[in-house]
Amino acid sequence: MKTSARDLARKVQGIGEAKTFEVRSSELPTWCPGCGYFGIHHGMNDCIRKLGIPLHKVVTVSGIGCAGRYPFFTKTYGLHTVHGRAVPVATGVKLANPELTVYAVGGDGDGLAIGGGHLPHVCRRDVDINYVLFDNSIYGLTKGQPSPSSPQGMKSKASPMGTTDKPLNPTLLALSYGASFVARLFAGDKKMISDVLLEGTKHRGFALFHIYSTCVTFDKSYKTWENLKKWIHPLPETHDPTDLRQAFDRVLEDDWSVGVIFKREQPE
Amino acid sequence: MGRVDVTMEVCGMAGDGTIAAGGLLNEAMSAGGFSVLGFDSYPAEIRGFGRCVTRSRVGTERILALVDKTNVLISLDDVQSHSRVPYLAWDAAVFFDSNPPVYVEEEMSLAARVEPGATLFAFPMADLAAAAAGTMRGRNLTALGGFAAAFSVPRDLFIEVIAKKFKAKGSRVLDANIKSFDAGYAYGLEHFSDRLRDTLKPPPGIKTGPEKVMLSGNLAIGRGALDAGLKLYFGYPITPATPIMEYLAARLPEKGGRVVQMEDEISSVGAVLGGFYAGARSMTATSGPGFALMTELITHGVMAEIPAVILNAQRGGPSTGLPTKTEQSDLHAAVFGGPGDSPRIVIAPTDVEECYRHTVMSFQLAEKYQTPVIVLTDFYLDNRVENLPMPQATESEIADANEYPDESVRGAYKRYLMTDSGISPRSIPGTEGFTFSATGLEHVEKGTPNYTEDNHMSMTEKRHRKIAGALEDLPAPVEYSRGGPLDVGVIGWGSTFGAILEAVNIANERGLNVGALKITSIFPFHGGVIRAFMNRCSEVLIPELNYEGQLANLIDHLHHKDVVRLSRATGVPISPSLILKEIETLALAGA
Amino acid sequence: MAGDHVVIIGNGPAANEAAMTLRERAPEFRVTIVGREHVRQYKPHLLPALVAGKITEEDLFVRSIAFYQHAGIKLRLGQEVVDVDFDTRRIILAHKEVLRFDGLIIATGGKPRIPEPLLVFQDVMMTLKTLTDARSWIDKLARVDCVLIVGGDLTSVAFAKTLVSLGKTVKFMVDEHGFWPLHLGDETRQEVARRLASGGMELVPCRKLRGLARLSADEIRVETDCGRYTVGAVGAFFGLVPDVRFLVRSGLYIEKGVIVDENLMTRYDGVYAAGDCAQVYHPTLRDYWVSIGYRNAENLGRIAALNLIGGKVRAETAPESIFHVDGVDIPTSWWAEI
Amino acid sequence: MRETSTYLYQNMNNEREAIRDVVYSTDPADFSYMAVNVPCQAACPAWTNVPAYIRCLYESRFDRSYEINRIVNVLPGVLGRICSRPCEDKCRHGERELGQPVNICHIKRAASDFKERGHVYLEQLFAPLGKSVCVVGAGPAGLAAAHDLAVVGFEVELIEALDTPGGMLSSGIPEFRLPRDVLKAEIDGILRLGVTLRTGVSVGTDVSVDELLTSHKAVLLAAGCYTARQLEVPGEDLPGVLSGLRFVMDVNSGRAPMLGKRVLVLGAGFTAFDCARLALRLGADDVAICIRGTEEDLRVTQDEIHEAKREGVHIRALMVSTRIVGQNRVEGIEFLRTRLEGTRSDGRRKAVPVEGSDFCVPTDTVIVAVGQGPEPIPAPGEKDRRNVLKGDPVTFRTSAPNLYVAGDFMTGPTTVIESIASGRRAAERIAEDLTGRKFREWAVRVQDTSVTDREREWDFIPRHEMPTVLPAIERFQPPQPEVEGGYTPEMAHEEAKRCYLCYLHYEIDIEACIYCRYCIDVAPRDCIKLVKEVVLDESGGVKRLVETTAWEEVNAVVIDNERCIRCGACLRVCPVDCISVSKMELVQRTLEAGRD
Repeated sequence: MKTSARDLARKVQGIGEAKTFEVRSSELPTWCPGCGYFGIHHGMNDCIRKLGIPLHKVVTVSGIGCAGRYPFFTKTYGLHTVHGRAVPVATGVKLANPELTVYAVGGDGDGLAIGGGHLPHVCRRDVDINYVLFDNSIYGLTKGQPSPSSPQGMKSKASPMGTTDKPLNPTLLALSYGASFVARLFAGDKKMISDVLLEGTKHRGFALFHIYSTCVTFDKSYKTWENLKKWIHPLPETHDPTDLRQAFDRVLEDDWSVGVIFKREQPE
Repeated sequence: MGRVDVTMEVCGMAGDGTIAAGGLLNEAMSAGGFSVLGFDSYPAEIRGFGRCVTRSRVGTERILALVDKTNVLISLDDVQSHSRVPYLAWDAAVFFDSNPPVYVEEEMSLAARVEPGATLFAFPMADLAAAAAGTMRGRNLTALGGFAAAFSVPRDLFIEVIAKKFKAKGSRVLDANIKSFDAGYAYGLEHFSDRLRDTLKPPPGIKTGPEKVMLSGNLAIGRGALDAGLKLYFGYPITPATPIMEYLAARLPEKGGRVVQMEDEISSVGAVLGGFYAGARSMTATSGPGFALMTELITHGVMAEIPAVILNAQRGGPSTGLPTKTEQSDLHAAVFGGPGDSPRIVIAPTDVEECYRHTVMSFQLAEKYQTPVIVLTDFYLDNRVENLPMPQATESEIADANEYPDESVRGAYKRYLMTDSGISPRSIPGTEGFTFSATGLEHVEKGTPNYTEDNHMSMTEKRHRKIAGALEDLPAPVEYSRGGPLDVGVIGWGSTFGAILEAVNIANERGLNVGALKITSIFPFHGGVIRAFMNRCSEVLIPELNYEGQLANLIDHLHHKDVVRLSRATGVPISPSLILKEIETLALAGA
Repeated sequence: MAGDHVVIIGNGPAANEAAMTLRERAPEFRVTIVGREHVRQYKPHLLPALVAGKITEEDLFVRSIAFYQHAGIKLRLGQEVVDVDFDTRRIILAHKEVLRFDGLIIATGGKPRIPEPLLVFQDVMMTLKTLTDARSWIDKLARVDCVLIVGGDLTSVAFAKTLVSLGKTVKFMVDEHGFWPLHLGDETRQEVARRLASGGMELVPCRKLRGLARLSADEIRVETDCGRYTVGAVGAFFGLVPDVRFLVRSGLYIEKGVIVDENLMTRYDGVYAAGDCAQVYHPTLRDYWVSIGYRNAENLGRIAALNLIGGKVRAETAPESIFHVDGVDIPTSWWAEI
Repeated sequence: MRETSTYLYQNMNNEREAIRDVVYSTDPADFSYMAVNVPCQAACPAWTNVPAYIRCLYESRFDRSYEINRIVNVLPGVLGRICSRPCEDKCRHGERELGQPVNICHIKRAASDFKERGHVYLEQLFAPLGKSVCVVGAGPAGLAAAHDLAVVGFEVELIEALDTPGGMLSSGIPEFRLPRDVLKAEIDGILRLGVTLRTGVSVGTDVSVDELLTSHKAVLLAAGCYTARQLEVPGEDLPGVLSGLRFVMDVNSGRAPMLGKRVLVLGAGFTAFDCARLALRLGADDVAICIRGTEEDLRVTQDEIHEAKREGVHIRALMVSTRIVGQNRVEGIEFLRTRLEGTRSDGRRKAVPVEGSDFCVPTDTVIVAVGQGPEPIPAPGEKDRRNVLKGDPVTFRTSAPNLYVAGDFMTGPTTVIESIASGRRAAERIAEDLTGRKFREWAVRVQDTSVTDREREWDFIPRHEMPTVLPAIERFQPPQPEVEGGYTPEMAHEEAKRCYLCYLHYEIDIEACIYCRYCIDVAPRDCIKLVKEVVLDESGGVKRLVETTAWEEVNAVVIDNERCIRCGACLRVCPVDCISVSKMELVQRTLEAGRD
């Protein structure tokens, strides 16, 4: 018995009083039980709560796919737009009212396939939006097709002989597009998501959060929970996020380190 | 023992294995020698949320449409099954789990809602599965086992089907599933002997054995494309068209073709045009939102006179709409979508057999009339399964229909030569002496850009003349009636026509004089034939699954008075009984 | 009775008569019948005629399904009550449903009694109480010619005659528990035996059944204290015992049946028992007795319903229903444990 | 108070294995947790660690399983046969929708049956104290007390009035239920500790309590209950009316009386059933047990009722005897019908006579087994109105110094397991009073494990019924065999699989949980809840989990240990490994290093 009944009661009461889940809407998330997106959902809610800004000053723009359902599950403003267009739509929202804190949310299909064309331009413009890319390397809502971040050789109903295309690396793309804030995270570690997201949100300019997650229903071989927990490790302490070259070296040789990869210096 | 006509339903929450169970049920009934029509409706969510219902109608005669009344309900989630109880026939058989995880109050209990005429078959599905195979995941098969025992369906009908479906998943999964099924079957034999049902006993003389094959609309389309010598498939995942890409991904490579999952729908149709331009039969399949993205390139195909085959599996719209519900609301977009006067060929199959036929036909139409051909299906057709003899395509149906330029013009070849039929002989890149540039700009016969008034006028006429000429190769409307004047004429297209024909047959059996007209060529359409039919009807009724009455808008001018529209935007197929009610009111009003 | 939901457990004569009475006298109540069998109410005493092929199953039924729907009685067939919580007034059904009630009438009737020493042979013996039993008899009789009837209660004599009329050889063994619950004096037993023999049945003189062994699907070896036989089927007819096992330890007072006062009320107010499952104290017998017979059950069902809605009707206990065995009068309506 | 220490543990291949970071807790919250979550152990008067001994038997470690029983119950083989099994009524596997309870008692017997032939009893002996204690009565209570006193170092003199030790076990219970060799072996297991046994010595007549008090540091009176309670109805002294206990003792000692054809037994406990079943074995033709209430009020196990009926015993209910009639010997009993009316103070149901319902039942023999009471022994100290020494239920002291009472002698007739528990606790108090030191202490041992030890399909294994001698008639031919044949090793192993191992505790770490509800998705019942608040009881344990269906009110996903059947499904699927399992056992810890 790790937590005694008294600790349990105290913790549960603490969560209630601290309004830990104040950001969460009354809609029960429709993701499959066990989905990694629940971890991201927690991390983001926690970050938004810590921001301390009123929820009606936050807008979440989302694309199509499992990740696209995100706005329904938080009490902020939401805009569930068409497939792949979360980032351009979010740009419109931010420019219309810069006071708003704008999150763009989408999956790896939404962001790297149909929406892949928009990433370079939002980086170039350095629009102050926070783009959270849920990367589980599969199309979940259409039941298991490979996505641009699926590994070569991945077998699925749409690629019975294994995929032939090489996967994209969104973190590397963002660095090469000149994004001013790039972080990589893991859906199973809701605490790091909350902290890094907070830092990124406060960063003025475009911030990309590439979050590794898993699809419990359709991906039984690649990004399973077991594998992710084995592969993912924090960035070494020595990593200096302000040094772009070091960021490139880190990302080129190590796919699975998580934390703030790059952060352009900003005058206070 | 005469006709067998039983409608069965499996209902559960997403992730309970409802669709898989429905599929196995259809396969087993087909192997049992019955005609089968099955249709799954499921939520957009994947697991642990939303209602899944698979409906199958099984009979000794060919099944035209699903009916309202349900004779067998297999519930894998009682809360989701509540809404299915009103559709139960008075003497229905209801199967449900007698040991759910939690106790249920009266208001939430399925057994409390069922009428006394129905017979309950409550048994511990999850426990039996867990006891037999160590996990309750196989409880949907345990449910099928109980059903098979209660209706005395031979066990090995199901075992063969289960073996076929799970063979690829390895012996451990296959073995667990067979054990789960047998647990239910054994329980049924032992406990249901006091209330066995014989409504599924095949009458003597029925041909059993699998010479029929189960095909869904999607599989028929994939098969049609394969048989027609498809070389390149470019696609992007979108419900409900994805299964076509998945079918071809497994089979096209063996025939020397390739399936490429592109990054979006624009790149997909672009690649199709590039493919056809360079002489390879190419195709893409999508749904409403994807089709909208393809519009510009489709009109480019019209202007540049490049063949293309685009299948649009319509779903509830507009925009993201109802991804897993059915609708016929893209007709306007298919016929008129895109800038400029851009005529193109639009055809719409009405059942699984025609899904195959129209897919095969679309390649020759595209090549002969050098135009994008849009095949309109919808969710109720793509996901419907019917068992029928495997359709075949003859040599002539798949031969290359492109008109190649004559040797005499080598070196002085005009790609867009003005001809009476409007069809200009088309050379394929790589042929010496026939180089040309196709373009989306208005152009003269040689293909070079030209915007003078006369040229635009004559080129536009050429393109319209060409498409109008396609009418002779397009399937003419088919009439189902006793001929002569009719009280009511029901005109329909796409997946709704099955229900129309069932309603018309029943109306005629009840002594009314009613006829049905099936339209499969949506554009260009056979105005003369339709007008003649309309004039013989005192009332014309057009039921379709869209709110604006899009087919009616296309053809109502052919009738000397207003047509009656039955326009439904419900996301579920129109039932024969609804059409029948409308026919009877019209017929009586007329009389 | 506070609230308006009356639940009746059971679907026999007592249950249905109670439901009809409630419908007439208290239209504002919601009435639900919960029956374990999958078919609507039928007359069990016509089952021998069904086995004899004289009538069809349809003739057995008392009312149509539509009758209940028009009368606004919720009929729930094929659903079994497994427990009743009288503190929170909730019924637990076999498929884990909780059904709240305000008024409750327990009318589950009787089930075939197998004396404890013979329980071990239960699956070799056949009984005749439900339609399912009748169907299995019809199925069995198509394959066997010789039947042993053990025990001897109300239905056994009628059934034995049916078997004879079907041309079957019938051995009749009046077991030590014969004509239970009655205690037959020896001369009445001889008189009955003589009458049975004259009806074409062979009376087996033995008193104790030692063993039953199944040789094949349709062949059973019988061992008694005075000989050994091989028969096609063995019919167990030891009378009925109230079908109230699910109520044991529920708080109700249960001996053989549910013990009720003279108004058929159990120890909980608003909870009544009627028909073959109820046990009422009989002053002249100085014992608790169970009424037997279709009309008694109907009568008690009505009384229970009337009392539930405020009546104070006494269930008279005059043992008037007599059981005739070929002219020998055997008062059946009281209960005497031998 | 929670204190971490290492615990020496005999593992699968019987080597000593040290396991670090084991926590011993005496926190009331942990005790209240155990009382609710291991219901079988809580229901057992001796607090037998049921899941542990069933798990050992599953691993075919019969010796270890036997020893776990023996720690708290010095006669495992005996109790495996005749215990009243309060544990099985509370077994979680017996909850309504989960099926039948585990046959805990039959497994206990299997452990005893299949332990090694030359099994060496494990004892943690303490240094001799050089003090002697006298225990009067070698029944279950006396034997247990004698054993424990010897273990902690006292010289023990055990005095028994009858010629063989065992008390009710040897004289009161028939051999077809309890073979004597099993009893003797286990009594020898006690005597070998140096307990000096003197039989045939009746305290109060052959030797006085005062003499014993002078020659010993303390005297414990555990003489049980041998004076049969009377019916107090006219005609009770007629020939042919036998006292139940006397009848059974006579049969056991070979002096069985002659019985008539018809026998009526009055009484509702084990003695009444023993009398009825013995009567059948002595040739009676028609035996019936008459009780005031109904079958529900019988104070015996369901198996006992079933076996008795199977042998032909009739049970006649709702009747109370008013008079025994007969000229020069008994010819019948006059009864009044009774009516059930509410419950008495002790929780039993009240049956009141119905006026004018008198009737007579002819019979040849009457056996009265309506309970026994303790026989007054002349001794110092305050006595109750029936002249029996009064004992304090907690300290077992009487008003006389160094004089203690225990077992049925103190409380009146209870079950065998209650007597053993009472004897143990008395020995503990005596040891503490005489040495001022506590030798053992109850604690909750908490040990983290990653093992779930169970498969889900085991929960559907049907309960194994005890094989008995059939047909029943063969039980009557001498030499009357033991009716229960005992499990085979395979049956015991299969039945042991059915145990949910409720000492396993599953919990979710809220901080790491991502509320993905995967555990709820695979849960076999409503054992994992979406919780708004956790309500504690006074001891600090969980009283109630306040559930909520509104998603925004969900503060935590909590495992409801009371509903959890320890199937381990949640632990296997949890994506973030935030579900942990630990073994929580209610054990007795020795406070001082004992000698091996």
